[in-house]
Amino acid sequence: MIAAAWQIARKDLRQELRSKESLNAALSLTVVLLILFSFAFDPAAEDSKQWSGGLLWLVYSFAGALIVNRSFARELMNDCLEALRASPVPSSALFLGKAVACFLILMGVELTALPAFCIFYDVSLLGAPLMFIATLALTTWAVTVLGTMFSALTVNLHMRELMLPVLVYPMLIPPLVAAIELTRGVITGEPASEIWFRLLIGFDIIFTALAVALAEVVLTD
Amino acid sequence: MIEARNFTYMFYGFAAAWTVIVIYVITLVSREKKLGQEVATLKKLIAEKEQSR
Amino acid sequence: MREKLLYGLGLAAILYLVRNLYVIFLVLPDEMAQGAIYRVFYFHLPGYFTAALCYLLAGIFSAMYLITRKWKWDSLAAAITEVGLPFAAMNLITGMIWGRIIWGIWWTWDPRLTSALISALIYAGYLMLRQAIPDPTERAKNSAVMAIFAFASVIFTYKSNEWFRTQHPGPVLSIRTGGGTIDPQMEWMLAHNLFALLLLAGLLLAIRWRQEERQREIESLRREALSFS
Amino acid sequence: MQGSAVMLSAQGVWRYFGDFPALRDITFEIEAGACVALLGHNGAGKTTLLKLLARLAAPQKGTIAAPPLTDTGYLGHGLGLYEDLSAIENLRFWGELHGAAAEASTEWLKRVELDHVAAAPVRQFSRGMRQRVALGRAFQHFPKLLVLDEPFTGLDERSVKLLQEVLREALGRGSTIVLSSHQIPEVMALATRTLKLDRGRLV
Repeated sequence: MIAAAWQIARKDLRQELRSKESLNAALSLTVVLLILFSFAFDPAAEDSKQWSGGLLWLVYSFAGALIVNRSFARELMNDCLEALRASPVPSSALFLGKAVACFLILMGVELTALPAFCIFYDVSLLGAPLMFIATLALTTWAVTVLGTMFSALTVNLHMRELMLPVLVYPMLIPPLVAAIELTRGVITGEPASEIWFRLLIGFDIIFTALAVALAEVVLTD
Repeated sequence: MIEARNFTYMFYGFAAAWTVIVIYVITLVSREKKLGQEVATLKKLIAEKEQSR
Repeated sequence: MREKLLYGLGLAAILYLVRNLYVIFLVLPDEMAQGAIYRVFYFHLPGYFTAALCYLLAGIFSAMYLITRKWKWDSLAAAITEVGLPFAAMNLITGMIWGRIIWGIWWTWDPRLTSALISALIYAGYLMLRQAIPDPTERAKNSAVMAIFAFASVIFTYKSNEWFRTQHPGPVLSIRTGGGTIDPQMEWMLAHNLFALLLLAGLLLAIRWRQEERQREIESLRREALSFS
Repeated sequence: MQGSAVMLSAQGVWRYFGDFPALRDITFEIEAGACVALLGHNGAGKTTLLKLLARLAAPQKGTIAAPPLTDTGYLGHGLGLYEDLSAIENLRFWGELHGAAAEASTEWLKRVELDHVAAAPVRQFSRGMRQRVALGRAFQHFPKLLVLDEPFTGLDERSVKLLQEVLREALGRGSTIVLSSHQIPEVMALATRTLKLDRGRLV
């Protein structure tokens, strides 16, 4: 099962690295939004350290929606999804493989855009780098596991690009709030309550379990 | 003074609660009509096709 | 028979609600601190409970669909989610009007308000998803999965907001924090109006459920018409 | 291969679209080594039935006994190829999922005379070339059961010949084939048996 999931993830990553369709889109969207937001919210303001973390997560969640959208959509051409369903790969492995690929792609985009954020908003994350990386990984997984699930649920819709964010963002509010609080803690140097970590871990565990359990249902007719 | 305002807003509150329900009932009724018409036309269409077979 | 039952139920719900209105306006006195405005509470709280019950049942019905794959569970889940939303709207709107007087603002990002709004958004999303899937089997299956995710995330949002609250105590409704201080007469009235709204919700559910079944019949007829060519 | 063992069977199978039965009370048995042609009008339920046989969907009533997915090759309407990956990468990916040996993919490309462009992305291939690669996706792991939905539709002449050849070989190895088609002559040259569907019923 893990081997099959890894084969799927590797295939998705290879496809993405060849075409770079969502990588390029997500990365440029991230940078554009960071610039745009700097007009709406003055990065030089006194209290910028209080809200810049929240802004970062807004931007990241937009990039995430772009990336998970492609996850199942890229199987549509030439009916690859049907061929995958007809293959012996268990649905849970197919789902996990795709989620892992999305996770790695989104992490790549986030890490690449991070220096731009630090420079534009005069922010240093070096105060608690491990804390930030942990927050980044846990939240990115929350976004990708739920996003990939809804990518599968909406794959046959005409308006899936619009539907996916509308359906997923409300459900992502708790982990994003946690990420914002934790990131603010890292930026201001006053560590946030560990309760937010527990929230993130709890969310990741519950929703990963739910998604893996329901993958079979979603992927067979 | 505050009493009068309270009273007006209380009225708004009840009006809003009832309006929501009334609007929903209206959408239900209009949908009921639409569905009935659609079933009728489809049944007619199928009967015609059945005959011409 | 079913028709008559529905009409009877409708009449009973209306009579009950009118009787409640009479008591609310003419029998019960004003609340001491809040004056007349507190009366929206008789719709605010029962509306919330009705919506919450609808959400809960929507989750259960959806799980039943996935287990049994019987159409009735799918149409029931769709119907009850939709019926729950007007009650959620009733809850939110009366709450906002009350907040305008007592707090002086229409909206505040109090955890309870926030999670009520998020839940309504999520379930509106569920209905949008249903509308967007043309194939009945896929629609039933995918929306059932979405309903289960929705329920999990509503519970999660609610729970995490409680954690959130322990950090930032926000303005919370006086009657609820009062615990046992609520007047028994008022509590009775709340229960009465809750029953009335539940009765109304049951009636709406029955109507909406039948419509959902009819919708499926239409889709099947369309398919049948296509199969002739 | 035991001669007349049952490879595939359906018992009172119903599949619905909403309330409308797309398949009605389908019962049949297919013995190992047979080549069954599934005939019928558009909308008669051929694709639905083939999907059930390839375990892409489950019947709402009745049972289907089919070999596990590792032993099944399914070719639907789509080619099932990734445009950004090369021919060999595509075949290797599908081969690994089905547990085929690595050599099977290279062998296949040689056989269809595409080994000189094995490393080129499928995006650059002509229609006929893609079809030849795609056949490899369904055949390279030597499945015991082949489920093919309109395999001859849209093929160029060369691919038609190739497909007939490969299907004969598969039958020679003892594989079982179920295929639907509009091209009656091509199919009847191979088929040992036919099943005809009319509005969801076997006739």
